[in-house]
Amino acid sequence: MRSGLAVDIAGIKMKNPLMTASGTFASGREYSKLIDISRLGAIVVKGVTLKEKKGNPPPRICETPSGILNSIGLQNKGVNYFVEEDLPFLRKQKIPVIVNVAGSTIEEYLGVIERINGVHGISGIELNISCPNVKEGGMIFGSDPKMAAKIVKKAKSVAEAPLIVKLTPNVMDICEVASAVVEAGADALSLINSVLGMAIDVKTFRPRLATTLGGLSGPAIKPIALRMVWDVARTVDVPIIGMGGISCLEDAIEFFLAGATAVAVGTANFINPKITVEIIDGLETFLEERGMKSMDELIGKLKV
Amino acid sequence: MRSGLAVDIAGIKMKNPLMTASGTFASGREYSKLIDISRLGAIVVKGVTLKEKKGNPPPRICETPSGILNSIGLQNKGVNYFVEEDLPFLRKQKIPVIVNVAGSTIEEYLGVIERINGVHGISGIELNISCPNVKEGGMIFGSDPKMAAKIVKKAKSVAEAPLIVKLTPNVMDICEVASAVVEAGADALSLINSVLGMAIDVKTFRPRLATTLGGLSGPAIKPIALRMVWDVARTVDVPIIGMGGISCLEDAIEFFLAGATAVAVGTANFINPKITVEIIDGLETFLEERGMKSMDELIGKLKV
Amino acid sequence: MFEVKAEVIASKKITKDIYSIKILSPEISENAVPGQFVHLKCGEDKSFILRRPFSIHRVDGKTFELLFEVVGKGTRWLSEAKSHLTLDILGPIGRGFSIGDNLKSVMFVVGGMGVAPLVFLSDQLIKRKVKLYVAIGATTKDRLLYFMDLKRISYKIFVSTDDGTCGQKGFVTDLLNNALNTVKPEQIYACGPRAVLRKTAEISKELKIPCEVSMVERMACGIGACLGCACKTKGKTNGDFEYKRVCVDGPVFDAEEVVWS
Amino acid sequence: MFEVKAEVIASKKITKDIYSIKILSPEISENAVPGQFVHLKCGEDKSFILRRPFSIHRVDGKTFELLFEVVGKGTRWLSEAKSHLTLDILGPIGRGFSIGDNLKSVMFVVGGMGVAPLVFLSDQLIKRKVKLYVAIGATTKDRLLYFMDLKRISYKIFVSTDDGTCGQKGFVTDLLNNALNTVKPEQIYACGPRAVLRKTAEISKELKIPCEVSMVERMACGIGACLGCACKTKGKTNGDFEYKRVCVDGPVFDAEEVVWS
Ligand SMILES: Cc1cc2nc3c(=O)[nH]c(=O)nc-3n(C[C@H](O)[C@H](O)[C@H](O)COP(=O)(O)OP(=O)(O)OC[C@H]3O[C@@H](n4cnc5c(N)ncnc54)[C@H](O)[C@@H]3O)c2cc1C
Ligand SMILES: Cc1cc2nc3c(=O)[nH]c(=O)nc-3n(C[C@H](O)[C@H](O)[C@H](O)COP(=O)(O)OP(=O)(O)OC[C@H]3O[C@@H](n4cnc5c(N)ncnc54)[C@H](O)[C@@H]3O)c2cc1C
Ligand SMILES: Cc1cc2nc3c(=O)[nH]c(=O)nc-3n(C[C@H](O)[C@H](O)[C@H](O)COP(=O)(O)O)c2cc1C
Ligand SMILES: Cc1cc2nc3c(=O)[nH]c(=O)nc-3n(C[C@H](O)[C@H](O)[C@H](O)COP(=O)(O)O)c2cc1C
Ligand code: FES
Ligand code: FES
Repeated sequence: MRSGLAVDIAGIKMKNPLMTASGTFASGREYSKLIDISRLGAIVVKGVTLKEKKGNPPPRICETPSGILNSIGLQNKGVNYFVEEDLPFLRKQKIPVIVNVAGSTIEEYLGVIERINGVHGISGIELNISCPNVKEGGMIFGSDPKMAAKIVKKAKSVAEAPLIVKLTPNVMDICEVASAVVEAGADALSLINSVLGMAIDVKTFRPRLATTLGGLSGPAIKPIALRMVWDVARTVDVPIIGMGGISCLEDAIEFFLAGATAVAVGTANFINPKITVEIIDGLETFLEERGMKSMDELIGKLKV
Repeated sequence: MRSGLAVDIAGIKMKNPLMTASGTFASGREYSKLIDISRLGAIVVKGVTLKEKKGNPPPRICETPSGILNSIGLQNKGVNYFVEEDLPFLRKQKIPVIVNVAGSTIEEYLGVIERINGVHGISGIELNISCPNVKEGGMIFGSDPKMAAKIVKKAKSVAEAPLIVKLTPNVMDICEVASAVVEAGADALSLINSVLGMAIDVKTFRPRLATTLGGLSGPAIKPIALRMVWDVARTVDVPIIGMGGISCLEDAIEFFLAGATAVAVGTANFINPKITVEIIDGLETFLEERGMKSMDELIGKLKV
Repeated sequence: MFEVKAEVIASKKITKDIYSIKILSPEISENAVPGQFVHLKCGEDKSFILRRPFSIHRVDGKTFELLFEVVGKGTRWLSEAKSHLTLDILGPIGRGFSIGDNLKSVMFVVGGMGVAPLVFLSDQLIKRKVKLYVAIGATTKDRLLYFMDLKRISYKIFVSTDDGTCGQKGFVTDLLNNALNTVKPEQIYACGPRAVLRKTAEISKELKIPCEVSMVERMACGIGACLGCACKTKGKTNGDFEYKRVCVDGPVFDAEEVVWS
Repeated sequence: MFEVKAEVIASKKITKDIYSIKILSPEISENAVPGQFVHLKCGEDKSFILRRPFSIHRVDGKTFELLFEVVGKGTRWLSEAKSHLTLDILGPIGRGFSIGDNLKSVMFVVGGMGVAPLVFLSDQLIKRKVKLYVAIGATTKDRLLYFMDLKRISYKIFVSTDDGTCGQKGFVTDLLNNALNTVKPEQIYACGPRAVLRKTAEISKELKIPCEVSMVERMACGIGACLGCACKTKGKTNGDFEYKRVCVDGPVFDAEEVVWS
């Protein structure tokens, strides 16, 4: 791998800018049967809470035009299980591991952060204040700039690893939230989480998801995500991890041009498990063909 | 046509609930070469402003996964031209004509309304406080509940025809805006206008639209639109015109189940010019097969 | 589990809307056990459509078969797949049926398309000389798939159709109680709509016959990563529950483990 | 304008990435004039993809031809269209080239794929015995489409390629000034990339030769309703401008009408 692909997200050194989007890659074990996950720039694990969370009733998935709706509801076995059972496997991959931290109260978020503080093999924290699929916490925290700033400030005062804050698109002005959380201490931002959506089965007259509402992801939301990355990148001075609908090399490049320092692939993994490594290979060729020596020649280089 | 399809939107009597989405059907003349537009439940014309508006530079259109971005920018020849040149043709169709009213100041909106007050052949006004493609007015008015209420109140005090207010999805809580405008006198709501989005040409490193940002429409946004219709329908008591990505009978039925009294087809007209009449025919069969006697047996009948 | 590009060897229309397709893949065929499934990319290269899960219906050397019903765009596309087309397939996936070492007699409870994985299972049971009883139901006579084959290999077969065009009129579970008065299988395997599985679970619990059910749920990743395919199961302590993954913790579950409510 | 379901009669690969396709449609063929286009649904029934515009390349009785380059998913799909496939087409659309009644001599300025509508136009001009000059350019020799045909029917032909593999090295507009020193057409018709049209417009204005250009813009509806395909044109008063619709106000515009900046 050429060093030309290397990027740095708030001190997290990545050999390339390709990451996995939280919740779409679990803790990597499943995908490691199909790809060499040590080739990834970094892995972002499924949202982790202080205690086990059971998640929402099924059906939790439905397909929509160029997208999917999900309502997983942060099902996970809690932070202790993650540290004891999942992390040892991840450590062996020798790539940065970023923990997506979720909760329904500020205390819960802080509890998770405290538990992972100083734990070997964790390179960063992604503060998930944007999950649309839980009744408490999640998106509620991320929609209001003041609330978002408050939780970020506290998280920052506790966290030992770099703090990435994950933003929700379900707001009027994402820049306002972005500015507030950067002001409050966020070292980096990742965006976007899924967009609130819904689908109905016209045969049964029932919602297609048991929770009625769910989070829309996949190529359908790419134009929305790209717009937000572009807007936020011109507003704040911290690195941005761009995501939302990336499913091929060209999509990833769009996000770099708009100002993302790294990108994460989510839903597209479900269709093509090899997509992350294919994009890494493609990106290397892309830079080479254009004589570009580093990602800096691509990031934010949209011509307007 | 069976009367079973008939609906009433704030006194506007429609023989069926199929309408055209503003800006996608001009004033009907072009499509009348391909379909019998007198079969439509109602026609909503392109946004009309007080004076001529030139619109945005090209390119104004680009395709995205299951959607398109547009940045027309409300190009139109002004309300006088509309009344004198377009309306005579529309009157002959003997279907309700709804005028989409736009402007960059409150005075401009009111000016358009005053000009069309009492004009024969206009059945309703759709107040466009949600256009994402103009620098002034448009979405700005529709994003803030207070501002939205203010303009609706004034419009209502002037308007002689029923007042439909068209909402933007680019807000955190569309119900808040919906409640505010209904409180202020809106007789009906239509939603959603297009979603702010962006796309980049990775060959040229340039935005695909000359304006950089544009409005996303088409099937990609259907889950978002449906969620908003469902939320708003349970919040306010006025009829709702649902739109956003409708491209087949099943899509339309989803919106009815979610609580829309009528639906509008936009982007899908570009691909299949006959889609509106095909949905009308399909809907008739759908009701018949299920022994449903009126649209009331469908509207809002989602089972949760 | 493998990701393979595998060639379609043959494809056949069985009856209205029901097709079978034969695929060449040594990796999948030689590693599959009955009850497992494959996760298959439907549609042309660039179209964005989730993979679709299909039970492995039959295995023959380096090839395997799927049996499927056209219910939507994915299955429609698959029904048009011609010989030589290359498919992108993940598989074999999941926990299959468990076959006890000294198993002597079993009963299949089959609802509609549920027959698909049970044909593969029957092939293995017959090899082991396990005595097979079958209770099979479908909406109508034409949808009683593999009826003659199952009749031939089974010791006794019980039939129902919703419309009474063949066997008893009603659901397959309606005749299950009666059937289990006359025959005494050591194990039940059920596959079909949820209502059939649920009722079968009840009956087998009452009669204390071990029962395995093959669950169906909407899937995204199909490999255990997304937690999309939740099946409510009993937790470790009484009254507690846990959502397990149909794709890798199942699709076959012990009927007692599933929380049916 | 009609919406027709029309059958593909033949399809042919011309050179790398360039195809022609022949379609049976009396409605379109019999009503088309040179410069008009069709708006064509690419992709399978349910896929959501905007129609794509293509110039009418040639008309023969009840059939017409398109000539196109594969540049993306729509044209890729069309390049794979086989005989007997039914296409969903809107057409003929737009304002074509105007041919003055007593026109004696004209010059084509052709850049790359711009040749497509000019072949149809040349057929009509030849019938009227108009003297034809051609200035044609392409990136390289292989992309000089219809070069031999144009050479045969034209009185004089001027050639350029970007890489110098045929004719003068450079752009077609580089040789236009020289060409217009030697020949004096009454009318110029230009079709090709915007830069070619723009430069041709400049030169023809200088030389006071009437010039028509065929504009290209992204289209959605293709029938004049969406205002997506804006072309900046001179307004009624000095300094003013107006966005006209390429689909129905064009695609052919008087070069003087267009605001090129
Ligand atoms: C483990 C497993 C094994 C399966 N084995 C078979 C098999 O052997 N043969 C067979 O015909 N089918 C099988 N199915 C169901 C099959 O996956 C669906 O019929 C298929 O995914 C439908 O795809 P589609 O694009 O045609 O339909 P879609 O357009 O996606 O949906 C059409 C309708 O089909 C139903 N449906 C779609 N997907 C599923 C799903 N994953 N689970 C339940 N219902 C669904 C829904 O009611 C939906 O409204 C299996 C499902 C699972 C989970
Ligand atoms: C009036 C008119 C007549 C045309 N006649 C012909 C013709 O005879 N032969 C021919 O080969 N092409 C013609 N074109 C261009 C043709 O429409 C596009 O090449 C085609 O739409 C591309 O579709 P796609 O899905 O393959 O590419 P896409 O995947 O949509 O785009 C690939 C690239 O092609 C370019 N492109 C796509 N659409 C257009 C467009 N509408 N205008 C300009 N550039 C575009 C862009 O650079 C884009 O990045 C014409 C265009 C117009 C407006
Ligand atoms: C099944 C699924 C589960 C997800 N779980 C999480 C999660 O636990 N935490 C989180 O921050 N985001 C979660 N997301 C959101 C994704 O990380 C990502 O932000 C979003 O899906 C947009 O990217 P995509 O379009 O590439 O999928 C989840 C998305 C999906 C589809
Ligand atoms: C080309 C185009 C022009 C539009 N112009 C207007 C407009 O003038 N006024 C308005 O209120 N909405 C306008 N819209 C928004 C549509 O009316 C509709 O709200 C939106 O496109 C979502 O519906 P759809 O997905 O069916 O297209 C326009 C949309 C498109 C695609
Ligand atoms: S489908 Fe993703 S975990 Fe089962
Ligand atoms: S493409 Fe719609 S007006 Fe020209």
